[in-house]
Amino acid sequence: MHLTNHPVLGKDDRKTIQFYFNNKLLNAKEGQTIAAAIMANGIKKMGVSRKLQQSRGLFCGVGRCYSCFVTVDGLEHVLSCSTLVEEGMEVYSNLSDPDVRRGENEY
Amino acid sequence: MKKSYDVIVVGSGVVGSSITYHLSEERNKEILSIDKDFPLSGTSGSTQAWVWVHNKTPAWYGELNMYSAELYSFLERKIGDVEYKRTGGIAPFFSEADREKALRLAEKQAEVGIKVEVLSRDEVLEKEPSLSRSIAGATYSKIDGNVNPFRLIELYIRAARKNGAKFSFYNPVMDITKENGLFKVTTQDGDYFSNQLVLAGGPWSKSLGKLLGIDVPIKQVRGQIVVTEPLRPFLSHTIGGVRQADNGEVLIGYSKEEVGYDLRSTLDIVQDTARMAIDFVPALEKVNVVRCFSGIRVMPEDGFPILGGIPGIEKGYIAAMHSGITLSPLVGTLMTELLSGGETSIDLERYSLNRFDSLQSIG
Amino acid sequence: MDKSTIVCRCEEINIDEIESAINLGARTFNDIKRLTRCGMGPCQAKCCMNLVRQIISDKTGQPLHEIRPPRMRVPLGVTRMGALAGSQASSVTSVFGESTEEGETVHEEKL
Amino acid sequence: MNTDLLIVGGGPAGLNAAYKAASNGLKTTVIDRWFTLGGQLNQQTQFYNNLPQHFENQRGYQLANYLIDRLRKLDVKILENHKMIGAYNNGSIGVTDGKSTFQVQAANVIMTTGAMEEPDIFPGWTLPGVMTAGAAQILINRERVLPGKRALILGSNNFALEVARQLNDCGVAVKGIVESRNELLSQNDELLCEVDIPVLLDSAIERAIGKGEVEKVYVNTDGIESVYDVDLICIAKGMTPIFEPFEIMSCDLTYQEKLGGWLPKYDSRFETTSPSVYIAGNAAGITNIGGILLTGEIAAASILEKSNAANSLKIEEEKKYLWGELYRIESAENPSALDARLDVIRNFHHETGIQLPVYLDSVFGGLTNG
Repeated sequence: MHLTNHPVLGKDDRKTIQFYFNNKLLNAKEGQTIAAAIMANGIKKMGVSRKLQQSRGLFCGVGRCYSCFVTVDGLEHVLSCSTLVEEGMEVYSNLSDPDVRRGENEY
Repeated sequence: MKKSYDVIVVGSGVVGSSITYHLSEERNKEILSIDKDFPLSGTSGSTQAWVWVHNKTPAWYGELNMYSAELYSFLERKIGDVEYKRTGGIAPFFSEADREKALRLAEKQAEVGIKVEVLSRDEVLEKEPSLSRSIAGATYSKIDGNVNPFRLIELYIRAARKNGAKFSFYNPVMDITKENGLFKVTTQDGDYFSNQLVLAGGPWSKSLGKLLGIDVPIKQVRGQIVVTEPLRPFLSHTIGGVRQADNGEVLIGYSKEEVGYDLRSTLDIVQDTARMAIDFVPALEKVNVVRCFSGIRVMPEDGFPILGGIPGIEKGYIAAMHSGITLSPLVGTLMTELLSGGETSIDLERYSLNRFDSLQSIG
Repeated sequence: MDKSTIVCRCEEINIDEIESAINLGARTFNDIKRLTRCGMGPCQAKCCMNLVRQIISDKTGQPLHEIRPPRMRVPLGVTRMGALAGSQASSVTSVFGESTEEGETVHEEKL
Repeated sequence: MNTDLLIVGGGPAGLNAAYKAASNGLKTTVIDRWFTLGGQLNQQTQFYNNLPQHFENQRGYQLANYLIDRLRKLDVKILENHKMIGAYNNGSIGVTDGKSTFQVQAANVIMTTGAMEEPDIFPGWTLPGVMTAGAAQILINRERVLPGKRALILGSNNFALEVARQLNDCGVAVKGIVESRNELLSQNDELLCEVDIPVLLDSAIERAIGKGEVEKVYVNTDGIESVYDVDLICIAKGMTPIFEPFEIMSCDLTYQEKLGGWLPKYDSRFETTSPSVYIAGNAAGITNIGGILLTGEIAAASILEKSNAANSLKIEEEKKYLWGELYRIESAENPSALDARLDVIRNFHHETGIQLPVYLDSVFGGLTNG
């Protein structure tokens, strides 16, 4: 949910823009990150993990944990917490990691 | 832990653990392998792990590699699945001038039975469609492949342990002397004694040699490798400089630097490697690089393995080489034959430490 | 805690797998990393570094100040290959070419 | 690219250092990996009432704006969206803007890489809806997005309580602060006055479950299990210095639990073991905002001193003042961290045999006597 009236910062007067998440048109505020814009629409899951196919979303918020990968305008594995959302951007969940990993050691 | 052994193998990397395993197969010797760290913490754990034969020259050296590669499937039946895959090897070239060299290579290797084909651009692209259209051609051989070095060393050690061999890790060797005809190996954890001794210290062979008063003419050569995020399987061959691992990661590396035991990755090399990656496989431009690592490769001064008895030191042996992953099955076998007093299946004279003019006692 | 609890988010390595590596003889983060892939994913151990150090300490009794973090790798943070490469051309014309000069030994395998 | 001084990290430590250096004539470049300067200060809405004397007390984000505006008036090269990714053979730093990578050659570098939050784990901690307290704070105060409706906070340090209070004030129902010990870690419990935020001592999160995101959390309090219907868990276990860029620059590390764990060694000028590589802010040990600002300024002053860019007597006077302020603020707010910091510095000087400056006698003496 967008926090339109912040107790300290007051009203949010940023411009509203629109982007697509999994083909659905959503609202965002200019200057928001992709992760924040997705979460403002009540969605927490950004993708699934590679090996166990478990749900993943924003965790550290500062681009260090790499849990919030999404696909942006065709480019895979973009960090949604550290990339700004843009008008008309096409964002997809990170669901298509190759399932080639074994539980075993490799490099 | 027991103090006295028939054989002590110093070093538990791919060479040391293979020798320990092959010695243990006969179950007639008590064997101890000592490592200053944990296996895979050095050279054997920082490799692209090719089992690579086809353009190793001269032909007699290619032949050594070929025999060893041939042993892999046999080895897997004994120690288990080391994820050895004979993917075939492709070494691309970018100019027509190189085609002449390629044809000469194929001719030479044929003399010892290594089949090398010289492919046209279209033939290469048919085998490996992701390669750049700007290549001119490639040499190709079915014999090349790769292995999972982590599984390989783990299984050498497991199998050796099962046969009764002992291992001591995180235990640096500080001194080696001879007392009453026995080797006394002084380690951080105390003294161990043995009748026979094998130095398999990889990049540390020089300093181990010094303990025995001999010069081991090897250099330490750093290779930096760039690793991508896991990608869908799209490269099916082992390509000169580039390969895709089982888990989807692509490993790219070509660099060689003599900088001592310095494991840093430098952007000079990393960037150049990234450029090479894109030159070879243009689709790699858009993928994420997750990490780079450096390995210190062992490079005998003339490039060829040092294998056999240590001149002047009775019952002392050495095995130090580049390409330890490819050569380990054969080297383990040959060293076992040698230590057991038998004749070796391949004459090791050519690989003796004796061949270096510079060899001199520094003791 | 439940031993199946994930420690390394990237490679999805759990407590049990890390403890097994310690049982095999591993004592440092780097050794656990090689045995399990823990810390080898995109975050490069930034999240699990101290969790794993704590497990090593609990399991072996080594004090935390003696357990070093894993070796940190370049690039610091996931980077596109194209961004690393920039627009310059590679200095490598052909791996093949350098390896078959007459008389020169070939060291193709990156051991 | 060439510069006298490269500052890696445009948070409060870096911004304050850059101002000090550039206002004394050093050609200064600031790089920051984010698209805005200010670092983690941008989402701090709490009021700071104990800043160094030469700053006006204000809220965190206001201070960030002040530091940024002040710096933009000077001739400083500012590169947002630029990330240090490694180093070259010649020691210069590699920086990428996401499109290409280039070298920055600098006579001196101050790395203010800050700190990262430590995770605390429990089954289900990887589910969406479980995040660091810092991430939740970014969402409400920077992004203006509510991360959930009902929350649990895991941990009870100062930051945990700040974020719990800020979430509450933004309309999130904070159902509990879960602490494994039998008392709150923070002394600042007035933050919980006048609000309905239960404190669950002797408690641990047993597991979190949910389909695609957190829906239910099982909390064990002294052997008794309770279920919470929450959709947000904020982990506030503490912070640890970000040291990996220093490791790339071949700086030696040391361990100080009270400063957050492993961190680079540094001396009284905040120079690391790698010559001309300086450190400041939370990277030099987890501290408060006063410590972050002051260490940045001391590092910059030390570089001015070394480069003869300013009158040395004047610089010494300034450093005396800055150290006095650092001592005043840290000894009041976090004496054990100050103690550990002085240990790091003392050890470094002991190792190199270089005497501590005389003007620090009172600081180091003050500690031994106190």
